[in-house]
Amino acid sequence: MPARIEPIADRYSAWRLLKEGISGNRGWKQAWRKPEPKARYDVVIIGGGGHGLATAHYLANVHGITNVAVVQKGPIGLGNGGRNTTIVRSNYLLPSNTRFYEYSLKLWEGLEQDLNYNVMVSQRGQLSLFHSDSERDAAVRRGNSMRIQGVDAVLVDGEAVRAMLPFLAMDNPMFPILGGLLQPRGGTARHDAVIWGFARAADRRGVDILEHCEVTGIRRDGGRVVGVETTRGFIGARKVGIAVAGNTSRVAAMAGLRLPVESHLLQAFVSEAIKPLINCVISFGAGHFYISQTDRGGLIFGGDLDGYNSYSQRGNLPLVERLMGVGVSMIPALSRLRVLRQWAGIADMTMDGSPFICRTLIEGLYLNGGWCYGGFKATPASGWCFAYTIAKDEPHPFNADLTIDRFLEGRMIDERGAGPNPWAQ
Amino acid sequence: MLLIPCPYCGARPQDEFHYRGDATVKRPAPDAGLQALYDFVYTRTNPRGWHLEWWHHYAGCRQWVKVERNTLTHEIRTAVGPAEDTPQLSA
Amino acid sequence: MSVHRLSQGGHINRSQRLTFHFDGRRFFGHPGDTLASALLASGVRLVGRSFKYHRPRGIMTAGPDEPSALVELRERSRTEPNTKMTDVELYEGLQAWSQNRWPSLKFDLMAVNGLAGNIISAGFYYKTFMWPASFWEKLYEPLIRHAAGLGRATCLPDPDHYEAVHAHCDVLVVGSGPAGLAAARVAGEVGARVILCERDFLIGGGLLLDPAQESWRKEMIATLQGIRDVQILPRTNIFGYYDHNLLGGVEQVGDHVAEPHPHEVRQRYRTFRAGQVVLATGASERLIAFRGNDRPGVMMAGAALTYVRRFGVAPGKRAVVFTNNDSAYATALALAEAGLDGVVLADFRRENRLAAELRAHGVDVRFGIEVSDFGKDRVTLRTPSGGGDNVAADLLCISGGWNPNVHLASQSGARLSWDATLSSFVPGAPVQAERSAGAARGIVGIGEAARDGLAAGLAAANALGLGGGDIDFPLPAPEGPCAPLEPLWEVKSSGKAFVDLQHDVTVNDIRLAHREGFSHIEHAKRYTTHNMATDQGKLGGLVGAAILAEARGETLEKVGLPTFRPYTKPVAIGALAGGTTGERFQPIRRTALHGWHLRHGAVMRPMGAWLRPSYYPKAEETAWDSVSREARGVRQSVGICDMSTLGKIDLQGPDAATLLDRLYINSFSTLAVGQCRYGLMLREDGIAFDDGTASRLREDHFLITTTTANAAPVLEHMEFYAQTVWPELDVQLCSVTDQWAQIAVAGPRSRVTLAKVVEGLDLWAFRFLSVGEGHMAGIPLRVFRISFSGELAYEVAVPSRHAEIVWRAILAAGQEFGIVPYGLETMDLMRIEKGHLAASELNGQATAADLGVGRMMKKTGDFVGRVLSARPALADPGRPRLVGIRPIDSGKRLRGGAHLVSKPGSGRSLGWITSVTRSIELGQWIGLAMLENGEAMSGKTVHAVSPLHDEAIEVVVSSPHHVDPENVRVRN
Amino acid sequence: MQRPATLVQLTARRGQQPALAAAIWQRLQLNLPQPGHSTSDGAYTLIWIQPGGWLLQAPADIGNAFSVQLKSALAGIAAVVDQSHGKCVLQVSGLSTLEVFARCCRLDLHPRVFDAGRCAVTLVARVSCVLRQVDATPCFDLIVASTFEMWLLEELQEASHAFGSRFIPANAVVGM
Repeated sequence: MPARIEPIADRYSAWRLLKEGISGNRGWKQAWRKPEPKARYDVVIIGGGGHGLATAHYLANVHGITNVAVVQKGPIGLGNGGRNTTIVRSNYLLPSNTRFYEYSLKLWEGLEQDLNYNVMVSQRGQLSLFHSDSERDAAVRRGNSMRIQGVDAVLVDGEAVRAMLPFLAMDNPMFPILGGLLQPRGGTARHDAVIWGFARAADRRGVDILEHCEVTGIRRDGGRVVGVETTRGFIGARKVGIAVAGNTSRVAAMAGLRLPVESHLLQAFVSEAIKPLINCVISFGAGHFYISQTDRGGLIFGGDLDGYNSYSQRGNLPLVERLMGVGVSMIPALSRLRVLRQWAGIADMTMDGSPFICRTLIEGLYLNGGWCYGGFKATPASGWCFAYTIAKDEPHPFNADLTIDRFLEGRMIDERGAGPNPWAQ
Repeated sequence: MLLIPCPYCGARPQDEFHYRGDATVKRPAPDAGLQALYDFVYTRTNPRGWHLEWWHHYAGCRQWVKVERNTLTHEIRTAVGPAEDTPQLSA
Repeated sequence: MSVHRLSQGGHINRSQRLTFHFDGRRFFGHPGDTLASALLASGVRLVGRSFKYHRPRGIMTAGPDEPSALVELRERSRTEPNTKMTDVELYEGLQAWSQNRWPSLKFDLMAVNGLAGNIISAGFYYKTFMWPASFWEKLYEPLIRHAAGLGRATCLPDPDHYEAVHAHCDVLVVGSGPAGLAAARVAGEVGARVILCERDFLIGGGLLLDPAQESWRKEMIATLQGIRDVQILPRTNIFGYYDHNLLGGVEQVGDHVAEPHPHEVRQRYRTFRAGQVVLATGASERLIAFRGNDRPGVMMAGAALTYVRRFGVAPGKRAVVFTNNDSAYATALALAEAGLDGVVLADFRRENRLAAELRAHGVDVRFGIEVSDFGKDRVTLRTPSGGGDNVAADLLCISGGWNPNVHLASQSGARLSWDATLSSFVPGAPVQAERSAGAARGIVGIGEAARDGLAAGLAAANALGLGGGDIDFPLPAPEGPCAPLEPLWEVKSSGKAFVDLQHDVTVNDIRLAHREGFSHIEHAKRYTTHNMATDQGKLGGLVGAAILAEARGETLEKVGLPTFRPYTKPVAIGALAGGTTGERFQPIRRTALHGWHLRHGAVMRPMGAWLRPSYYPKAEETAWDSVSREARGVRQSVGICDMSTLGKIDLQGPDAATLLDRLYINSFSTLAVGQCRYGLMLREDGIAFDDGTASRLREDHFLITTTTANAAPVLEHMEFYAQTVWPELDVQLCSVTDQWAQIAVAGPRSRVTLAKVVEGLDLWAFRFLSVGEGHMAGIPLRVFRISFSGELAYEVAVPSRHAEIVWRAILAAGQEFGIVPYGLETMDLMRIEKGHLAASELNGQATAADLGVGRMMKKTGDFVGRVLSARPALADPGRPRLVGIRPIDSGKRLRGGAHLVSKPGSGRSLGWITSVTRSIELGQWIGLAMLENGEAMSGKTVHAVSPLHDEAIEVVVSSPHHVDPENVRVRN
Repeated sequence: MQRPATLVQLTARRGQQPALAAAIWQRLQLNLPQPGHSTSDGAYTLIWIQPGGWLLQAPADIGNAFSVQLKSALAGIAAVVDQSHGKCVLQVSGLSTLEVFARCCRLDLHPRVFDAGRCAVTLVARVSCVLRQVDATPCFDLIVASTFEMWLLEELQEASHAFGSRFIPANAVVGM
């Protein structure tokens, strides 16, 4: 691995904070530069979200490929990277998913030191509650699958759940809480910090982050990609990676690809800040509801998709009504707390609920997408595997199954068993 | 709560319907082969703009209604019955 | 009378006194007060502490824009943290506490944070707390979490009630100021159905601040109340503007009393589907950044005017009014009229024609002045030339101009456009059927706003085809043009000048964000947390943007504002749930025999929307005692079970058989009338979808059953193919799930039992997989000879209202054989013994072949799922297949969800256990499992491991049919 | 707990709608109503429920024989399915009726847009129901799947809580 070339003077630390604080905070540099595009790069990553920036970081820091540009339509990190519910976990059922997300969790665990940026990974535990015997069996199957693969998982019975979270309504007539599957290493991270941390780390290694640079076309020469047309001119590239969650179908279409993807709305909510109430991440099987509390004190929660194709980033009330109904049914004390803000992201839903990190039919063009609503926790491993795939022109074992071909071959990775119904995945 | 203009029942709130995705794909003939079925089941244009889509009026007249809706603005401009064709889609 | 209460004026009822407590101290106020006005009347200045630096804070505003004056309202299960005291209508017995301070409001130890202000500047936490890594969760984060947050929440359930109400109208008017009232009236008078929503408890908006308009306000309200199709909703805040002209609001029905009336809700969630919307939401006054602009005693000028004119409160003793626009002149005048000494009006501009009038009232009007500091009872005034002057004042009113409340217009999809006169954003062209009116689009003056509202109301009605005729009613006189505002965002000086008071964001934080590259408005917002507090940046949002614009060297118009999203003001989660919580969370479905089950002690279990009997314990029986007794009863004699929840679909028409042939993997056109057959449906992707039976009642009439969970999805699936893929087929489908109750009678004595009940059908001639019609005492019955238990069994369908009569008749008939009612647990036990599929196997991941029913697939002809089920990986014989398993040590138990491995400790799972039960027949645990190469593994030994339970046991693989694999009993 | 009625679902065979209309006219002297409408002579009511599909509401005491006769009369013309046990009819009337429906139904039932004779298949209390305005007193028939009857009665009770309503389960008439 090449040595990190980071100016010592620009490292973040408590001492530096103190020194700058005393001298009026005049010495801080831009977290990432605002360079002009070069004519050519070895690799152009389309998409300055978490995945694109992580890819650039690992290309530079793991594979030594530093002549890299990340191009972003507007400012970086304002897509799903900046509008998710910040949960990190690896409690998946199917081995292809478990090993990928577990690698991601391991990267999360060392990310602050790797990036010299506090992304506030907080492993306060992720608890998935079940409400019936069959849901319990499914949770046991999942937990055992995790444990067999060396991932932490603990089955918690109803009494233990009650002791952990005394504010839960355990005895709803239709959704009694029988217990939960706990991943102690699950938790949250600060979403914006992840973007900025990857951006800063990639920038310090020479990656050009080109904001306000919208890709309008993918130029090909025969069967091979040669660069991207952008609003800031043509940018040549030996290899182009697409990491544009929310717009995967549109950008892929620029290269003539049609994907098994639909774009859907996912809403999220934050309450007013309150003193600590909920320490871990809780998710409910009843009507799909998950909640955690930020360090600032707001309760962040979300649930299902709005359920129809949309690029609008604005949600509607049916989901809101239902979600609040579940929330208060499960945690009655939520009732008098106030929700401050709601927003929505565009989730690229695939036909089996699992993503793509793969080569495409076009030489030099790589695809990272279809993260459904699980993209945030995947950020480091997604970047790591995508960087590997681009650098080596072959998939890493962690993403070998995450191809588009899997549907034609019948190798779906369908955690929920919901089938080719993206709105239900 | 979107208002879906059911061609039979009139404008109805979205919660009377189940959304069921792209209505432009047609089930191919039985002998059309794997690729054709694959495209029918899996491949989607997923446009940012006008989209022809199924809404099943499960709590109303139980028809599979074909609705033309803009995925960026959520505006709806036409809706027809299950076996009818809509006016030509345009962007 | 309290020290600061004026002797007259305002919309309060001085004849009645209300007692309340703040931080344990007793105070008095009057009906018409808010908590804030009552405290101000009592001379309370310090009411809260800020988020980060714990700086002392007072009351800044007179409405929901309030950033500082937050309290914990009410106590115990009714605790409401972070309540804006400016938005709380006073009631008798009110209890409130200040928050985010320790040990007390006056002496807060956390205020030490303020000393470290330069170190804990914007985003400081991203740069530290990284070493050592393990300390984050253990030390740093708990400290941060403890220090952050504002009020404390209760852990107790909310005792109050909520409901949802859905309204429709032609014209929805939001806001009841002059523009809103005029819009509502004109629309109402031309015959539109109008709803007028006002977030405040009084109607009138800005009219409430001008005694001269009182008669017009009253006349307008009275007129509106007289129009039949006009509804006025006070205390109703519209929180969001959604698609297709749907707006959401919350009516605070019972927040102005100590406890809601017993038959009334606390809050009412309302939706409004409007033909046209008029947004008359007024404008919000904005801050000016300067040193000390957050101290107790600083108040927005419009708020000060409100306290004087509406609440009859003098919010201070000596006041300075600092402004860059005309609106604060009314404040200075009102303060002088209220008897404050030496009111100074510091106008940043050069001159103003209004000065003479104010001077005549004793106001010291000074031009070209800015306020550079506010210390303890002292305002520092500064001239551009650098001259200074200190003025004693305990009240500093500020007005940096007014921002139209464009929140809802922006949410509706309208772009905002820059208005240079106002130095603010106004709504641009509408996208949905809405228009803004009055101050909400920058119109200044009450008369002007009323005229604009009238025009907007008329235009809205016209757009709906209503109108015509001259609608004319008196309007307040226009005020005429006012002098232009001169933009002023910041008075530069050292020290902390705030742009976000609640989150303690200063101008220096914004500049630091820019230096570090967080220059886009959304980046700056996220990096500094500006605008993210409970007031969502209503006071200082534009000021922060202006500081950023200056740092970037660009116009404020170009920098813009962060996206407006719901909620216009924070909304109780319980209100949005609208009462559909707890037992009312989702519809509950009950079979016709529900009452009988309850009367006979059934333990009911939810299953989807249904409640079903799980088992029927007798006194002292454990669950397993009951289940094993029931199962033995069936296997040895006869049992009876309510199967009514199975989906039942009636298919008629000449092409019914053709449709079934195309939907199931097996054929039904070959089924004879009077016969039934088991069938399996696939999804189009080749994965098993649902199983059930189809019975041919007549040549062109079938009845199919589905699993309980898939009743609705299967009907929808059939309708899809019948309506859209093969519309040429002549088939009529409908659900008859509710029409027929279905009773399973199972066990070796089922035939003799049933024969005593069913007339008109010879059960001895009635073969396995037959369907026939009989009757009992005139009640028509459909009898199916099918079996889910593996025993000789029948299912009797009976029109549901007669279900209990027939059920009891069967029980009576079986009494001599010891007939037992059995529930879901026993049913599950027996189907696992028999190896029948249920939801744990039909989980959306298995193919027909995986489930051992691939042989049923017809060899020719199209059916749903055929092509894709043949994809290479799905056709792979190595895939997990359904098998039976049982522990080698018959004393061991099995667990659903355990995995099968070649040896304990293996990191590779070969499959998993889908269903387990203690077998009655075999006297040990048995299970069904999906196992790689399942068929080939029969007779072999694998290990069932559940690391979650720290268990590993050896199991032997078998056929899934643990009991009667030859199917002898059912054919008996 | 139901308000007794005989209910029969009629679905025209492909292309047989005119024949169905003729057969119904001959038997009942009622026209097949258009979408969103019903026709009634007081004893018999025909309610449009879907394209080609109607619900026939007949007196309760007419008995089984009625649907059997109808079946033979409409053989080859329509699918005739007895739903007398599958659905039940609740009647909601009184001054606060619209206020109650505003709490459990999202349709606009204002008399200007939904007058006597109008009907809709829609969600009431989150359950699919047939809603028909009998007359403008206002009085509505609410036809619901019998397994949801208890749910619906509970929800109507809840929705009418604030109106001091009387609730008579005996014949399931909710008066406001």
